[in-house]
Amino acid sequence: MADQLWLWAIPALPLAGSLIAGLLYLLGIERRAAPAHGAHDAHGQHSAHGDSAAHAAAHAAGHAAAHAAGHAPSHDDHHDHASTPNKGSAKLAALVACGVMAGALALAIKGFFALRALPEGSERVLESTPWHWIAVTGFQVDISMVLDPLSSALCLVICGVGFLIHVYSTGYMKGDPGYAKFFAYLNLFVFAMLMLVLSSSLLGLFIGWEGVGLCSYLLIGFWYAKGWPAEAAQKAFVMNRIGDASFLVGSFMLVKLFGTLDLSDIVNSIGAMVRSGEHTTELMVAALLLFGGCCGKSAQFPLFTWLPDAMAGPTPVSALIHAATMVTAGIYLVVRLNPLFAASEIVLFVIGVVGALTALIGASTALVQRDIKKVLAYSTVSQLGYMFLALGSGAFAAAIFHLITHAFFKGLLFLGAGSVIHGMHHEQDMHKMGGLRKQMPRTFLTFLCGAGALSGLPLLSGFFSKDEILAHTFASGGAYRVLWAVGLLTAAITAFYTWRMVALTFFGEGRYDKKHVHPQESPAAMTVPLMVLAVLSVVGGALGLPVVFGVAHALNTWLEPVIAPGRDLILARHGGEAHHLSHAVEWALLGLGSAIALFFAHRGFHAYKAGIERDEGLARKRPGMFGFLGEAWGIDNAYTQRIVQPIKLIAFVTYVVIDQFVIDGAVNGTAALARTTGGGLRVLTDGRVRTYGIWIGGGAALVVFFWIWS
Amino acid sequence: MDHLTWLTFLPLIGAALVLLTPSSAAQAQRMIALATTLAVAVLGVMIYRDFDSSILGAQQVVSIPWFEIRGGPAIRYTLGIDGISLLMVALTSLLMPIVILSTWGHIDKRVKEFMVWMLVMETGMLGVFLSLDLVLFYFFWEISLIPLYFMVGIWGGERRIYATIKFFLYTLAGSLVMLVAVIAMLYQFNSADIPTLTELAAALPADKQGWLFAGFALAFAIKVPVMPFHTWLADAHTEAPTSGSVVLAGVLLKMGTYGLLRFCIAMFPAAAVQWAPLFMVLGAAGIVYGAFLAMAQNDLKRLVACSSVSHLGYVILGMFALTSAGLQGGVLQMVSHGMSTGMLFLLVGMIYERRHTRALDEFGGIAHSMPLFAIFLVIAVLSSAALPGLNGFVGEYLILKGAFDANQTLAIVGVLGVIFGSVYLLVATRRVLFGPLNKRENRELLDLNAREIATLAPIVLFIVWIGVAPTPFLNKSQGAVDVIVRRCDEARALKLATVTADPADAAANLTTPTRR
Amino acid sequence: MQVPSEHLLILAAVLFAIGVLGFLVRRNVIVVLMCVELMLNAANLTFLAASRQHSIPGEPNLVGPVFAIFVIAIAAAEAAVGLALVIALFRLRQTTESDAMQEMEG
Amino acid sequence: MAEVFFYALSALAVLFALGVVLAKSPMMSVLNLLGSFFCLSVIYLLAGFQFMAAAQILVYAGAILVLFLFVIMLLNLGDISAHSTGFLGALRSTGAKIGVAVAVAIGLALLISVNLGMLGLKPAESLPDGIDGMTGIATELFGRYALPFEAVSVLLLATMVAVVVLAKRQRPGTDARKS
Repeated sequence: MADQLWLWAIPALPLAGSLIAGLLYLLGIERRAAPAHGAHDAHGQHSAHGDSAAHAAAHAAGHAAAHAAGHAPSHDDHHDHASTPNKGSAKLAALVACGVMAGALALAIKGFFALRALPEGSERVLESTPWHWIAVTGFQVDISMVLDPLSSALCLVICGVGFLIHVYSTGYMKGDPGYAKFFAYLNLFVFAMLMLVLSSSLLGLFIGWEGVGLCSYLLIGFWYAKGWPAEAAQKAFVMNRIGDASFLVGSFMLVKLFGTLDLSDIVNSIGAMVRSGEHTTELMVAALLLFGGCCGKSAQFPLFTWLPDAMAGPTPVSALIHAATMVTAGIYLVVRLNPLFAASEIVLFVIGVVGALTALIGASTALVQRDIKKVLAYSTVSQLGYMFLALGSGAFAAAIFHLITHAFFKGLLFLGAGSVIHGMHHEQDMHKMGGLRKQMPRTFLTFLCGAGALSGLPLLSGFFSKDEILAHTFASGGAYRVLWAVGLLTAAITAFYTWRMVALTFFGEGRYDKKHVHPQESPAAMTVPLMVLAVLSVVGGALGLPVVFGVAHALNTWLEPVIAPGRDLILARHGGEAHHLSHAVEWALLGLGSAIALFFAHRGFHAYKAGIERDEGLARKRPGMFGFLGEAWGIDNAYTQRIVQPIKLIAFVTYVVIDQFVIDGAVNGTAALARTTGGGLRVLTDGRVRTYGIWIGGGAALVVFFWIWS
Repeated sequence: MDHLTWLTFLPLIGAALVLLTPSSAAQAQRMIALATTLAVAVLGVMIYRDFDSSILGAQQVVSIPWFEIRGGPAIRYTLGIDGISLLMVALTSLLMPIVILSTWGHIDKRVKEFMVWMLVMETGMLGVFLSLDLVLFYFFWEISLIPLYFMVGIWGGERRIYATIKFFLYTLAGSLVMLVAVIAMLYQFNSADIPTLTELAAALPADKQGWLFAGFALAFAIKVPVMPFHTWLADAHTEAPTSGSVVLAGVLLKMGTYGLLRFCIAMFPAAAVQWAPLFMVLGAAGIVYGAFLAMAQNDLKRLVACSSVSHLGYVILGMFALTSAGLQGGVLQMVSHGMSTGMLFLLVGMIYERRHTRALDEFGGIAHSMPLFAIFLVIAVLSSAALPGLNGFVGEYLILKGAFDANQTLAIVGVLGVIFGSVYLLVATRRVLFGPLNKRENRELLDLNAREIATLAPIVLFIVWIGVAPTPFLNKSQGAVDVIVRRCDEARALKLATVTADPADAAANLTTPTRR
Repeated sequence: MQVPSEHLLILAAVLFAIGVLGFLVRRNVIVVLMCVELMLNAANLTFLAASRQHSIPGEPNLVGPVFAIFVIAIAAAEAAVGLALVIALFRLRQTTESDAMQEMEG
Repeated sequence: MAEVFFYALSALAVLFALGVVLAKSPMMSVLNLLGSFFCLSVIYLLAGFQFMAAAQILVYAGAILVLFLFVIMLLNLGDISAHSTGFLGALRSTGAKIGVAVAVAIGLALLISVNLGMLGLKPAESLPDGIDGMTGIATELFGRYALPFEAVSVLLLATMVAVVVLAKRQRPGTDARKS
């Protein structure tokens, strides 16, 4: 395994791009700096002698700029493209950002072919020179970039979809005052995501893990001036942190068990540990703790509530971070450490249950949303649940398959929604859309492809990946059959809400204010990425055609070296027998899936083709249920009431009662005691010199007498 | 003269120069102080460069007879540097020019006195970290206490007198207890040389170490401050001028943790092993408690002060885990905390100079009028919240990892602090920077000027540097920490041996913590 | 002179006691200062007596006289400062009574 | 002969000292103090301290007492006026009575300690007559005690400055506390 230094270039390119774009942003902003000398308005004497005229001028200019700035916050949402043209530096930043993405994509492709060039069956791994990050006696963290089939696949997705979204953003963000900043963040995100998938060490992975969280924070809060995006960003970060805390404890357990955080070392030594029968509980706890981290990052029950709020960010961000890449980090982690999770049946089942439950909650909530991005957000939660369902049933390759197809079609749907929102002057409420297929034909057609894939219409990419998951779950038997039924129900709901969304957005009468809103097709920078993604959404299923089709499952074969350890553990537990479904059953499942998808897609489309009456009727007839579903089963409110409020109360009590009253009370009480004693003794010191003299003299006499006496 | 003596007393020379200037020449006084601290920084960097990590004990030692106590030991002027003090000295000497530069903005009365106190304080702090003689150490320890008293008392905020007296009495109480312990040490062992004392004291049985340990520990615990003794900190920070807060958080508090490490743990390993659970509990409690306090604050500066309590809880938790990772993490966290909290105080000061308020609800949307300020604040907050890749993470991870090996429950409590830490920091950030810019005063805020950028940029450099490549820093202190860990392991083995009376067990215990 | 040193010391003790008496009883600050001088003189006498005790013929012990010289010098300084204070006090209060200075009451 | 002189001078010195304390007028106190110092000076001479005797006259009588006199004259306190409370007048307060008791106690304590023979003094016959030759004093002062000597000189300088600052009359229109 030769040193492949160039692997470092894959994450380094976006990082460099981010730094350059950030620098360009800093150069581009109109700053009103305080006078360099002395303190500011508090004491004018500094500026008074010397540059008072200049100071006054600066102040006046400050006023003018302040007015401009005062408008800006309310402005950037409905920005007028013509009135705020991007500066040259901002355009350059966008160019740099897209350029480094193209470079990273090229390197990812190079890496893919370099891996393919290695003989099949051997360990297909490329590793770079390590970076000795942390080293203390007894504990060392070396990080190198490792390209193996799994990370290569994800690299391609990240760089590919990432590149498309960068291009799309050049159109979508046009005219925004933070144009260059946006690209700096976006590039930084790609850097962190690549660190996450390429890192050889769990702690290196954690750099990326928290790094993507940070970028998510920054990008959700990109339009911070509106207030709620900043709150959503904060919520996302904190909920991720809850998961990360669990992740950290898991990593401590792994260090304790294996003495290292190197991922491949851990994977290689789990098998022996499981066979020896030692540390079974510790392994299980470590796996569950890491899964806790995944719940935060991948928005699984009970930590999923940040993701819908995260839609406050710009739409390309939702597409890239909150659909295609970051939220799938949890799936990546589980597959990366698959033997750890596969070592315990309980862990797998917990993952499966959480996945299925999340899928159901997400899908059912998406049913009644009015905001197009919220529909897609809950849909993402639900689809991520599917992926965890796959992991829970031991179908690691299927999870990655769905991850990839989902990246295509959900990225496409988000970008399409973004195109709609862009064309509708930042209207997101589907009740105020309708009939847009005529005005936005390209967006409409590509959106259809994405919707078809999401709802699992036969032969589109989502159909195959979802079907594979359901088939695996079915095949696992036992309690997994219940999970399979939940998955099937979710598939039905998914088809329904997807086509409800399509119908509400593109069909029926236009329900918007036609005098002021003139929907129009988006520029090419936005529609071309849509088309590319549409093609991928349609044909992406070719990566993993079912066995019954008689062709090899390309992705399975490719990922074989990575997923073999975990699969072998599961097989060993079942006495070496894999759950094989007969061809007949497989065909039946495929047929069932197609039928359900088609039927419910039809129902959803027809119910809403005409308009929004059905929503209104439902809200009137079943307000309780409508509200329950609309608020994601009331989980978010429960958190606010049961967790956030009590913590605020505890903090207040800690400060006022314990700190101020008890501890400081004791301190001040001591002081008061001293003061009282002193007050009593002050009679002795009347301020007369003679009195003090008497004290001194008397004391001296006493000392001498004592000396004589002894 | 040798480097260490120059380093320690150069600030005093600067102070004398400042004293020679006329009172009205404020700018000259500032420049002299800045030049002095810069010279000290250069000297500090030279000493850092010359440091040989392969030597375990003190190096570059200078020792001159000072005076003798009849019937007691000879007191010598002994300075020396080892890996732990090296990092502290580097932190001090690099932070001081920044602090001086920051005073341009908020010290405009009695500049001369302020600069003199600052420089005297630098001598005191450097002396504390460099002394290898117990009496000299105590001398510098008290020297460094006085300047802050005046800084808060003269240049402080509204309740400065209350804060000053509280601060002074608290630390003085601790110092006096320590004095008793110092005197006891001098007569018990008839030596004032710290390395000698370390050897002698470590050989005492656990019960005899206990009282001496307690005497030192109380003084240092107040200085750190460990949880129940923390109330002076918030008041002192709130009332102190910005530069005072930066020095207090950046360096002075580290004297407490440094003392705990150098005296309590290294000198009395048996007592440390015995009392470690208590201190770990206090550390973990401090983490969560400080975080809750910070959540309840509306005053931005007080919030940062409370976060200090939380962060120093990590240091205590890690150090008293008595493992290599925990101790190394603790040492690095001392440096990191100096950087990140120092930077937060600087930023709070900058915005206070502009708005003359620190109440969180007075702000909002400032990122729009002060974009550069926003960037720096976010960096400082992320560093404080221990984002991987920035300095705070390395220390915190090592601390928690070390603590996890020693006590899983407390480590998990410490991890909870990671969550709470992000809550109060992000909430404060949001309330200051984000949201609508709906106050007129905030709209007219001016962004950072070149001088302010110059004060912040070096800190950012180190925040990233330590975060990305901590190993060179860790290597410096590794030798000194290894010695301490070995002592503690021996003490633990001895304790086990006496409890179980089975030497085989003890030997097994001795080998486990050093396993890779 | 064949006087035993005890007698010198007794003289010093008596003078000192008289100084203390004046110091504790008199209110006039100037007189109080004079009484301090008296006490210092008594102390000087003690120093000299001690010096005399520790000398043997041909080998004088000079520590006593040297310290007495220091005492005289410092006494001069003390008197100067004390009197300056008296002047300042007199300007402020038009009196030299020590009871006029009672602001330092605890 | 010398012994008789000594005892006579001792008695005189004590009387003069009492005079300092008892005199109502500060002027009389100064003059009594002068007498006491003269007596002591001669006693020094008798005990073998020629240099100290000279210093006593020159510095104490010559410099310090003149300073006292000067101040008394300057403040015009020479006459017996309301400015001064005499010994008996002061004795009326309880504090002063306690003061007398304390002074007596101190005196007794000192006398007892001398008379108990705790000091173990050598008999007078073996003591030298001349002790503080100029050469010896100079050697000591500029040799072993050079540093304290310099410190005293600094002290005197500081005293000079302090006295000037304290006794300086404020120019009208300036506030002492702000300068």
